[in-house]
Amino acid sequence: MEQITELSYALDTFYFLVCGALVMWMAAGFAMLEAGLVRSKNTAEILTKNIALFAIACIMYMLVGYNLMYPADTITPFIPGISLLLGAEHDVAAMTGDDAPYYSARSDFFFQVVFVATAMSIVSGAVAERMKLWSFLAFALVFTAFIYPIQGYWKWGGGFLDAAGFQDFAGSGVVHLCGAVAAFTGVLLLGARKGKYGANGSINPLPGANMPLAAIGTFILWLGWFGFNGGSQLVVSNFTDANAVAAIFVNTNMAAAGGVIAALLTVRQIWGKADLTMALNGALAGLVTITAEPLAPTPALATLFGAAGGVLVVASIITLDRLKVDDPVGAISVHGVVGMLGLMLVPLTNSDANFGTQAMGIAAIVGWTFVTSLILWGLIKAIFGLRVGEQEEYEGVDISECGIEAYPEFRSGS
Amino acid sequence: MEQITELSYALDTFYFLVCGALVMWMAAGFAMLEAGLVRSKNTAEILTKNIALFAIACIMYMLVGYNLMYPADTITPFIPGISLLLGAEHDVAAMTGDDAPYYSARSDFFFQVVFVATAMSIVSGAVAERMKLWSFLAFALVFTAFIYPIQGYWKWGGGFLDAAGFQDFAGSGVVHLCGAVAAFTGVLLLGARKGKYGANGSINPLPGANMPLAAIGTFILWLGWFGFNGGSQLVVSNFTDANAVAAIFVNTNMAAAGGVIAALLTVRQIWGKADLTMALNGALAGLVTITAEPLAPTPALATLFGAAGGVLVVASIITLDRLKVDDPVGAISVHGVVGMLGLMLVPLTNSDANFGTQAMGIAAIVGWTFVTSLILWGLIKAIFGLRVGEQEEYEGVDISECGIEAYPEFRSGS
Amino acid sequence: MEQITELSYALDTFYFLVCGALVMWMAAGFAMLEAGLVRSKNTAEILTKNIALFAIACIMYMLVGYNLMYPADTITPFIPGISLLLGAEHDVAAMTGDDAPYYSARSDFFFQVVFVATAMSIVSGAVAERMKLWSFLAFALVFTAFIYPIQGYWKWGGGFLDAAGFQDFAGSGVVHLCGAVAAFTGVLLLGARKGKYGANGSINPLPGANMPLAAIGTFILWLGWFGFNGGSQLVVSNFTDANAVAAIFVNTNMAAAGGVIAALLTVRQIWGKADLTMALNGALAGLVTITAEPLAPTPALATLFGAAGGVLVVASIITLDRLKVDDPVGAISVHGVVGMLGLMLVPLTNSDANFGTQAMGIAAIVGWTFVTSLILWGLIKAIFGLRVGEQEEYEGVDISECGIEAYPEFRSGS
Amino acid sequence: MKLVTAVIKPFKLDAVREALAQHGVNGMTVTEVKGFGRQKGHTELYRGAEYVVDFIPKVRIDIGIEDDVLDAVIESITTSAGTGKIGDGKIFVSELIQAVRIRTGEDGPVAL
Amino acid sequence: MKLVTAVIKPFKLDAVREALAQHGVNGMTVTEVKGFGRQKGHTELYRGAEYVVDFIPKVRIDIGIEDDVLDAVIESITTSAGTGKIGDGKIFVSELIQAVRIRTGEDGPVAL
Amino acid sequence: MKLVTAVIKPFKLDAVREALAQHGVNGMTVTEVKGFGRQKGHTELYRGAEYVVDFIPKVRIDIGIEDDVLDAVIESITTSAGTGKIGDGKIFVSELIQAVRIRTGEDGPVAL
Ligand SMILES: Nc1ncnc2c1ncn2[C@@H]1O[C@H](COP(=O)(O)OP(=O)(O)O)[C@@H](O)[C@H]1O
Ligand SMILES: Nc1ncnc2c1ncn2[C@@H]1O[C@H](COP(=O)(O)OP(=O)(O)O)[C@@H](O)[C@H]1O
Ligand SMILES: Nc1ncnc2c1ncn2[C@@H]1O[C@H](COP(=O)(O)OP(=O)(O)O)[C@@H](O)[C@H]1O
Repeated sequence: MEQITELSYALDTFYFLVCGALVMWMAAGFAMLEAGLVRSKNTAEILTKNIALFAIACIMYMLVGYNLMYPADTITPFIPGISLLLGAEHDVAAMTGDDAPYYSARSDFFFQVVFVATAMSIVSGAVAERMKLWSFLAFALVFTAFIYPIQGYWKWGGGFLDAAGFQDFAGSGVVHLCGAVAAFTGVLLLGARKGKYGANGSINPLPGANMPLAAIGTFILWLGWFGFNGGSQLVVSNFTDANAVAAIFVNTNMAAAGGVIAALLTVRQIWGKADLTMALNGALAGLVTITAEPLAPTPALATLFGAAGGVLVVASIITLDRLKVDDPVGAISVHGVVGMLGLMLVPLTNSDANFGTQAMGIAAIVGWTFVTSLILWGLIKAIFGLRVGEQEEYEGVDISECGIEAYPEFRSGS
Repeated sequence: MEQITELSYALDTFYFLVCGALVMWMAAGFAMLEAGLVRSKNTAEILTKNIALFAIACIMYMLVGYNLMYPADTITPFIPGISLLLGAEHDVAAMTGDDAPYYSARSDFFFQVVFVATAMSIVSGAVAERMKLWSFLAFALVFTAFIYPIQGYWKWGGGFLDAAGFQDFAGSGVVHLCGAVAAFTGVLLLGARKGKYGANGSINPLPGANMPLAAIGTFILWLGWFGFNGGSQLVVSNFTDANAVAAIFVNTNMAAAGGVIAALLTVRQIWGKADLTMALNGALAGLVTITAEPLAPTPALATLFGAAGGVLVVASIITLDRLKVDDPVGAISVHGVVGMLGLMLVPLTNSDANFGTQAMGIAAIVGWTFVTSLILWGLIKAIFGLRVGEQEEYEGVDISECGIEAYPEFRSGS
Repeated sequence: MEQITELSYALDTFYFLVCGALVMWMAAGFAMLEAGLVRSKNTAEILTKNIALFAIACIMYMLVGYNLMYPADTITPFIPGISLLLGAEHDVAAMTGDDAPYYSARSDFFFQVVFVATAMSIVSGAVAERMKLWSFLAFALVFTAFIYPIQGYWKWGGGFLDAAGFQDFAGSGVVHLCGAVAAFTGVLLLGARKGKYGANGSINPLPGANMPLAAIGTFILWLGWFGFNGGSQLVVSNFTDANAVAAIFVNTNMAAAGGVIAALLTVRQIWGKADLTMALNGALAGLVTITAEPLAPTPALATLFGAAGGVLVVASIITLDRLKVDDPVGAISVHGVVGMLGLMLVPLTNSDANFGTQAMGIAAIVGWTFVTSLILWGLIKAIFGLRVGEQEEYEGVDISECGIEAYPEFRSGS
Repeated sequence: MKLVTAVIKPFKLDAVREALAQHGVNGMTVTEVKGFGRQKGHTELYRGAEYVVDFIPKVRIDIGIEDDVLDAVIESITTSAGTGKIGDGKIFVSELIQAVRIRTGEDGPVAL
Repeated sequence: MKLVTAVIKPFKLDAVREALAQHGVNGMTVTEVKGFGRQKGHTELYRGAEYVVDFIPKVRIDIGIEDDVLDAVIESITTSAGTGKIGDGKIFVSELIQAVRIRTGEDGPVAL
Repeated sequence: MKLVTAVIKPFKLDAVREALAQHGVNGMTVTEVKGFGRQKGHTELYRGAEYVVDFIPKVRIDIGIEDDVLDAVIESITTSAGTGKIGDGKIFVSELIQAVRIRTGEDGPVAL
């Protein structure tokens, strides 16, 4: 093998690993964001959920999910073949010819596995403060092994959505929308937190306990997103791809910035104040918006797309709250509603995309995830129950599920 | 284009993006440091300022600042030409000849934009706990669009300071000193926090609410600084530059270490205790000191330079406090006073520098930033007011500006 | 020098620096983990210890430790030669021939120095909440200058353990076990925290004050570990090494995942609850386990190895607690007991290793570190004392050692 | 005047406040406390050691009232704070010999 | 002996402590509380929902004193804690039938 | 009935609770407070400025008891909370004119 080919292979592999590590770091971001936005009595449990779901996602995706999403054999464009465990690393013999792999197979797995963990992290926040820990982890098991990989196969594994021309660069649909729909179905079956909606129809805010945690969580996600979108170019080792990766970094950053400002101004317009949690959600909304197509827009356009996401997320959070869909961290709005926006914006800058196919892709992802998740949550509800007891909810799930308090010295009332 | 040239271009672009991402991460560091060093009643607001200023910096620098700092046309060595938005990425046709670009134009923007955000982050800490949120953001708008880029042009954009031989490798002056002077003028017009200085001339500490946040903020900044200084070499793809980048990483780290130890020992000498916040400021002071010239010193010398910064920062914080310049986080000392030290140390190891030119550079940066910032703060004060009302300050700006408490469950008194 | 060689050199240097920066980030992880697991009255002090030990480690290792560990001359395979400060960077003249260096000397120092800091960070947690700050730092001085480097020389510097065929890829022994033994001897001479063990033999939990900090600390360590293990391959710039680094990333991640799940299930089996701190220790245990050999196992095996670590760490923490070895953060179990497990698992997948030599390596590291640390702690005890006064311990070492409270507004009782 | 001190379950605070408002009680001072009583604490688990947390979060309300509303106030708290489950809390009453409004210096019932 | 309980604005604590020192009161116990009264709470905003926070941070001071300084103490608190604005707080006085210093077992006024 | 209010050093709480249990006292309400008294505060240091923190963390225990156990309770607290060092705290006793158990509405000594 030529030294230059090796070097190029090495650079792409290293780039992939660095990007993957950044995406892994997003797990910490979700954990902190959620820990900041729940009440202190539910904090240890949400942390436990976050680290456990990450571990489960890694194991299940290694066992079966990865092969399902990128199958060696496919049964139909809808149904991938199934096989267990990871295959071997590329052999040096394979390193010839035009379609020789240009990065390590293990680095590809690494990059992919942190994506499924991201999708699953979206779910934990929406069902926080009331769902049983072990029921949640049971869902995570099946979601990361089957539900996510199968729809992932449709697009990124070369299934029917890919064939149809559906465009989703880094996963506004495959990752974010899919996670959000799973979260939404969970919330539907679970109901709102006690005290969230008054008998008289009033909406009672249940403020999160720790804003600095929510803020650092958001900054972590923002940083990690460079890996998420930047790595999705898959190659960096030549002139064109290097430029593409750089453009993606810039656009990702600009969209987040646009989201922050738009969300802040929207809130200011309505209430005259600067709601920090909306600014944070605005950043994330900007990021989700651009994820569907972070390469084609100019930086100025990326800022505007992000801003659109920032406005939409505020509207969506308020609307869902009015509809009594109780999502303590806004995950359904940020990743679901805004994820759809991102997908529908693609045709504006990417001529390979069209609105019909984008809508079809959304329908497919939503349909599949909604139905399978609903069945799965339903089964878990029937067998183990989804929700902790009323008394446990009042006292906080930290004590009943984890037997530990997140801030044992500080809390006295609440 | 030759494959090796492409690969080299790709490596440099990737290196630039990784370094830029590390610098972006410094935004989280400033946010946490400041959130830890203010009182809890002002925490949500300082977080809002930090994320919003980052977003504003990105947008304004894209709109106008970047072109101002690195202008296509210059009017004089003092006045850059002006143009809007980002130019196109390098064309493949440009990739020939000796002065062919060796990394992506977008990656350059990305690396530069996080620097302006850093400069702006310096300001927020010094004016914390009493400045109006929207007035601050108005300042950020103009500072990141004009004030910072124009003096940046003087040095890094090839203006008169560069021509004069002023040396500032990674921005002790252009970034840190500039930010600190903007902060200083803000504090001058704003005055001290209520209760900070007693009627009888006493100095009352107003301890920050959360030391772990301050500590993680400092660790984040330390990490991010590898990108800040390491990326400022601009190239890594050959033997000499790779060695240079490695030397910069080592020196950056050693200077921070020297700063910590020197600050701790200084405090111990005076009070017999180990003031954590001074240790943290010592680390940052070490980093600021070495930023003006992180390449030339030996690691041992870098440690000593950092230590000098660590001693100076303690002296400066105490002195400014006595002078009733109320800077809750020590930003003026860390970035301003120590930034000047760093610049004046350059001639000791870099033979291209001399004390006179360094002093001239300092004078130019301080003069420009002082005057423009003073005018700008003054205008904002006249139009919107700079300071929240007395009652709002007592209750905390979280409630009046953000309508949210950072730790709604914990606080009862204070 | 050929351009391709330069590029390869640059890529390896950059990879080394990125990995080193990730390991540096582990310092923040230890600081947060420990700050979360101590009581709030001891939080500022543990943060001070963590940042100061990192600084001391950097300085002492630069002054003498690095040359001791990787000596130019060796006296015997047991005793390295001694010399001060860092040598020069590679000269371009040295860049020829088969054993030409393939990355920058400074990048090597950077990668190594963050390892000694990691070893030292292990100590601070175990002796937390009762050891005098300055006595601890005195230990750090000697440990990072001599104790760690000399045993490091035995393996990684080409000393007798290396010659004997002892296998320790990234330092389950050299780094983690060594740090844990130093911690263990400290705890032996220090005794348990007041109130930890009742007169009647009861074990009283002294819950850590801040679970989100412990969680983010763990996530930081998890992320940093990609650098720790991934960088230990030392090269990435060719097909084989790139694949190796990717495999290491995957295995490192899988082992952590296995550790989380195994620890959670073990705890659940015994108490029916999900002890968050055990899940966090499980992740770290998985990471320590795989560190001795992160390359050879398949991902599935890595998961199982991690799981073994996760079970062992729970058993070890409980056992040490019963033996009245009071380790507030579980450092001795995570890094010491599990470190030994990792070393003994190596022969299962690496045919170059055998159980006898692995056991000998463990004996050498434990013996050396135990004896030298015991003498050192003993000396410090005799001269300065190791433990704060009873009154100071009750009030918390934050006030007596640092004169500052970590959460000055929140604490009223405890 | 009487000082009524009620120790109640935290989530009942709003209900009590609203119930009292109907008796013209529009001032009160609330403290976060921990209670120990018949209601058993819960078991927590920390790093493999189980232990009982005896002290349960409660809220203490202090209310200065005029003598003639005492019975109504007690009745009202009992009703609004009660769940019928153990741990609902206690009401203690003591004599107030003086009450002063700081702002105006007024004293006696008018200060309440 | 009397037990004086004053609920004041938090930032007035030091002023009150200093004022009391002039009457020989050198001991007190302070509690962070929340008060509900005429002073209106503020509106907060959380994720698009506005709500009123009725309970305002206050500080409660408990002071055991000898009978003869009661008036001076009340006067002193009223003056030092007053801002003239709504929400300055209240002083409640009740009878103390016993006071004991734990360290020595002394009781009566000498224990204060 | 009497209301016994003891201000003690925080780490003595468990000892006091256990001592009281021997006198049939099985209920109490605990508050985290800060105390100011003869015991000197400590000096803290923040960013180069030293200052004295006068208020020392203490725990306040409120216990409603029957008249006849008063002496035993005082004795028991004094013994179990005492360290003999300055700052051990105080016990204050006042008259309780009424006590009600919210759950049942029972009043008088049986409600304690
Ligand atoms: N004798 C007492 N003195 C002071 N407070 C008490 C006393 N007994 C109980 N309490 C308070 O009342 C709360 C409820 O009491 P508990 O005995 O648990 O249930 P119940 O009120 O249903 O009898 C306790 O948590 C404690 O705060
Ligand atoms: N009846 C009462 N009983 C107990 N505390 C009261 C009562 N009324 C007021 N307070 C306390 O005094 C504080 C101030 O009272 P408020 O009515 O707001 O203003 P002002 O003292 O100016 O009349 C309240 O926040 C509350 O803590
Ligand atoms: N006059 C008082 N009124 C109310 N509380 C008091 C009074 N004097 C002391 N205290 C409380 O008792 C605690 C201990 O008192 P202090 O004078 O320090 O020591 P000692 O109890 O040994 O005399 C104080 O911290 C304070 O909480």
